[in-house]
Amino acid sequence: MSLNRREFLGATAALTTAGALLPSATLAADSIKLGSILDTSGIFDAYGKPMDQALRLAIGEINAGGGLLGREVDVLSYDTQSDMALYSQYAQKLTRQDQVDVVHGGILSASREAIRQTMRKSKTLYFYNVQYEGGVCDRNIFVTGVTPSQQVEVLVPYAMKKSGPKVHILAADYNYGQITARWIQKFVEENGGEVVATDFFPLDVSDFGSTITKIQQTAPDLVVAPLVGGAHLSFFRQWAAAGMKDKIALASTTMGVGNEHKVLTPEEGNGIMVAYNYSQELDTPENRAFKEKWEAAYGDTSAIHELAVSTYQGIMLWAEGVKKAGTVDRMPVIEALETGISIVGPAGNIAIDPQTHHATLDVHVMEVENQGMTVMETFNQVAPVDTQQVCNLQENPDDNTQYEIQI
Amino acid sequence: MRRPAARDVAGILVASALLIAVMPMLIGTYTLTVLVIYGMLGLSLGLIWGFGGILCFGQAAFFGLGAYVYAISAVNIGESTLPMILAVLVTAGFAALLGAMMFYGRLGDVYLGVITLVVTLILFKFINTTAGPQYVIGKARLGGFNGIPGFQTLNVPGDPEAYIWGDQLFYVCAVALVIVVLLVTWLLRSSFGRIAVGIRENETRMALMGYDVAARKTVLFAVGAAIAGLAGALFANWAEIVTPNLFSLGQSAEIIIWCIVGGLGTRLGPIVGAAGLAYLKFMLGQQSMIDNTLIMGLVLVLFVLFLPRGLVPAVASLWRASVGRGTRRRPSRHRRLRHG
Amino acid sequence: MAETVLETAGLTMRFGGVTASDNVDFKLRTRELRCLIGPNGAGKSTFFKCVTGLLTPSDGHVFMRGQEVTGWHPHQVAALGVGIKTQTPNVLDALSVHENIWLAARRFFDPAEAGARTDEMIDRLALGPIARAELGQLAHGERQRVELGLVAVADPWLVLLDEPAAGMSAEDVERMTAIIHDMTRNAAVVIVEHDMQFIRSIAETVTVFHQGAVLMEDHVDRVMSDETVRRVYLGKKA
Amino acid sequence: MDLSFVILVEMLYAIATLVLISAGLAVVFGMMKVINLAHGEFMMMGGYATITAVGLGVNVFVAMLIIAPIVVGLIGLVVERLVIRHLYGRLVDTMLATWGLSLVFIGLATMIFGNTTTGISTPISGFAVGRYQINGYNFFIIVVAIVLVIAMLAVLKGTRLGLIARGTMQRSEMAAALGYSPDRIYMATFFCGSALSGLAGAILAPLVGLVPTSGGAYIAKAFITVIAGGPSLIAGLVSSATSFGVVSQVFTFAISPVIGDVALLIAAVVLLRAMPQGITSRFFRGKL
Repeated sequence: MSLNRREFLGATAALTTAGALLPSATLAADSIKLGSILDTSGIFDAYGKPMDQALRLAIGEINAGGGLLGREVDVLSYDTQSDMALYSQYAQKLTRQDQVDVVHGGILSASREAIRQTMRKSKTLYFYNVQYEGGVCDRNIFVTGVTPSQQVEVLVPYAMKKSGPKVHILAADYNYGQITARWIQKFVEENGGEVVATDFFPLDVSDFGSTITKIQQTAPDLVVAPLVGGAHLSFFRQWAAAGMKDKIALASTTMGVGNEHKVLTPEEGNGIMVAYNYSQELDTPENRAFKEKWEAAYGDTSAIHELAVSTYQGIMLWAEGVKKAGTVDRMPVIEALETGISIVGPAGNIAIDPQTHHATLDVHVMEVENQGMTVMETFNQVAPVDTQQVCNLQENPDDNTQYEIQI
Repeated sequence: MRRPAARDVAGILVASALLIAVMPMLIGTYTLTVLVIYGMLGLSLGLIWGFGGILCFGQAAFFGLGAYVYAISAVNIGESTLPMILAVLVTAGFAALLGAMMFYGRLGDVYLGVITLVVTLILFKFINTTAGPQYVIGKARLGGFNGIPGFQTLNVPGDPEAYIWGDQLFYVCAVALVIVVLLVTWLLRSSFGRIAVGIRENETRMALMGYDVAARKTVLFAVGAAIAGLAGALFANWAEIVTPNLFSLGQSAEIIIWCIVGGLGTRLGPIVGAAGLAYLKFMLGQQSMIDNTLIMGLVLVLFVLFLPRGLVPAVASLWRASVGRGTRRRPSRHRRLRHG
Repeated sequence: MAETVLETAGLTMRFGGVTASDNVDFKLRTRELRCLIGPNGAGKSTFFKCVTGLLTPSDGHVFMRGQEVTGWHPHQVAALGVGIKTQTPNVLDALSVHENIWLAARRFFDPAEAGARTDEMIDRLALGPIARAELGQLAHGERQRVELGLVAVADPWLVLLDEPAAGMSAEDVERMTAIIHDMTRNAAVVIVEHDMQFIRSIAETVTVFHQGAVLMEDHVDRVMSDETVRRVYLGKKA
Repeated sequence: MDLSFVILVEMLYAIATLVLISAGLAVVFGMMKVINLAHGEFMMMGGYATITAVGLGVNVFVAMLIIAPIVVGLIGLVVERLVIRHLYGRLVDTMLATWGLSLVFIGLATMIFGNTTTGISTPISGFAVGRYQINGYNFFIIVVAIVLVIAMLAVLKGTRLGLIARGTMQRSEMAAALGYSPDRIYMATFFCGSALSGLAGAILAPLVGLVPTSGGAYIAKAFITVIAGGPSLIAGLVSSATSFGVVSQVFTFAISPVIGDVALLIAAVVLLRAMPQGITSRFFRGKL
């Protein structure tokens, strides 16, 4: 459990590359500049570090293949240290001083909202490669992560079929959790079930003893728990410790996004039902190739998670758009992407939905098994129906809102 | 402090004019703006702690409150002038209530620390739980953990379309800081300021002289909070989003660290400490070798151990020693130690 | 009969099971100088603290110039025009002599007037050479003198001094005696003291405390020759 | 019936947790008048020590009850020698320095263990009370807290060490008069305090997902509990942990965990306003 030598070297290498890249004068005049803005330290770095690795892997691959349009792609990356104020600062730096051609990054919704307007004002194309609550409607942004409806639509019927109609929801008390809880409610009811209770927990709650007692009072057949972060991981642990695991079924739309299932022991994690775009256990040639490349670059594939793969796919989608547009200029690239460009990534086929700038992708219903996620059922090309309800960029190209989707 | 007032004011004006002219050539104005705002926030604690002896563990509460009040009222009003004023007034009013409760209760320093800390935590926890649609003030959704984005930012008073942003925002913030520094200077030179310093030195004596210590501490506390509130409102304009993190204990900790590093009992110290450390943090974000929290922590420990007076007083006495001029005034050593 | 400036009626202070001040009735006329004596633990200081508002009495009443001030805060008592010096030196260590006295004067006068009175007081106390020195650097006697100065500068009509002579040199004591006599021209003065030498040199009427209560109250000479007082003192002091 | 029993256990568990997380801080504050704001990080390190030891194949109870306290105690010893001892008698400075240390420890833990959530599973399984399942580990925590309080009482009352400790608590010169160097006693106290923090962190580790910043969640609660307890070490600790534990659990069950937390904080403000010197300045005076 000490600082892994390879990580150390990796960090040093990253530092030297970043160091070499920093003074913008040294950049080759004709290189394409890609800005990256991620929390690679601080409390969100479990999400951010693998995303950063995925981003560098993708760019390395592009450059090894001769770059884009014959030009090298250079990465300018900033660590926001899990501090929202630094997002604004680095966003300004990327757009004004570095004048990058595209920015990939942002993890929390708050961080995305902190920089989205800066990107829009400065006319810098922006990719947000994270699973989030949905509803952002802005022609300048592309979102390659899954949204709640995409997960819930397939997860809830599966989980209810396996357990029963009475559902208790435990959600993280912020935007994502609130919205996801409403989607869960909708799909539970559509599938003939009943939500017996919904509880919200701020992200720093780590004692769920009383909650577990409460759940037993409502006696549901299924608990759906879109809980987020380190503190909330305690729930899954305390749930198992109380001996509840074999009594009431458990599903989640978030557990595993940051590889949380690898922290839980098999006894604690096994059987939890989830739905994502990616799983390390996906048995496809693309995923095998991706894992090999990752292993060659970083030595160990255990860090790969949903968000890392989203980032990788986001870069590849952007690269595809640039190729199609024949330029890195913002509008032609947006228009190219709006033709419904798609790629086949480690998680399968992923296409840009022209109406919302979100992604149509494969969603897999999985069960946690021995610290891995075993695919139980796959739904191909699920559209982001939640955002589609509120957002139509083809009709309103000037829209610039994050809608709260009313259900 | 007994230098002639005119010289003091002239010095401040010349130095700040120079800095405002030169700094944008060295650092981007966008980053400079936040350094100026943090400087103001540092000064707000420096005033009540360094000159009033009130160690507030929750200065971030006032910073966050200022930012939230601004954001909420800006969403509702759609123009920035009144929200700026509200941000200052509401924060000051809140601090006055809190201060009156604490100071009339004759709480000791440590207890004061606990209460300010707890109030910050309550605000932080409360704001964090407001993600649901039921938490609305007028047209403004509180937004919980994600905060409030997309409010009206600073505009020319009366003209909501004439945004003040970018370089202009920097100049507005810089001038605001200069005005605050001048106000603080005036305050410290006035009877009120001299009495505040007296209270810092010995509360009992000041009470026995007939001064209502609790009332005066409350007022000073509110003044400090008002400055923090103004800094918060400016920050909201700069970041264009407010999040509960503004209330976090980490933020409070940073403000205290700025004051210690810069130097208590001076006006310049907390400003220099704030701007310097915030810039250091910004620079550290561009490397990934050493964890930044570690560096901030080390800085604090080393300063407490080896330079408890802070940078500015230390440099000032070095300067005096090397130049060998000026009055031989004993620098007030370890001032805050007495408040244990 | 001159006006009564300070009066207590049945003043009682209990700490847990201990009665430190027991049903004390006390009267002080204007411009009177009164010493409170008694062995350690006799309740002098408790009485003093109850009068000045540093403690809130458990029972009984305190009146100043006929106004009830029971349970007032020290600053309210002081604001009436009462000068108070506590047992341990209470000065502003990091500030200069001038600033110390000025702050006391400023409470009752505008800044200019306060400045003038401060300069005058510094002259009267012969503190001129050290007027700009910080209190923290001064000798004990000098600090005591400054504290007297900041009590006197506010022109009080009632002065309460707790052990002003403690730890002072003979020369300092002499100077202080002069200052106190000076004060009595305008003010009634109460001195809590157990230095008999000093009391003999300054006092006329003396109130003797014993076990929280007033044992006797009489002219200093008669008190000093009283058998009971001697026994109480010697018995305790030995 | 079952439900009320379950709620009673939850309440005892909440009190026991507060006692555990505050004990280390209380010892150091009560004896040395030092507020160790790195207390939460000491707990965090106790957690990591346990997880690392378990990862190396050590029995989980040995890791929690023996290894973690010793490791964290030793870290505390180093901290005391390097930093704290230069700052005795300067309460505010020690708070600031230990705050700095807490950041250093967070940074170090991040560099060594990374920011990924880790943890170990609970070593005691749950069991049923009527219709309800109870976390068996809760009982373990309650028992440890009771044993801890009794042990502290026994040491302070019954041993020579306790006598010296009590003497030092009253006046620091006392130890010198008894022929012990206060320096040594402070060192030993800080070791014990740190070890207790480590123990608390270790015992709570199986219930939570551990990250380097985990300590922050505890320090505020511990700080409030200790300060509200007032001058008596054990009576203060137990009485304020009980008041806060009951208040927070009542509101947690009635409304939600967040309201429970907020109720605890508001109770602290009210309590300190009513009794500015803490509970034991008014009640249980003169008790340990």
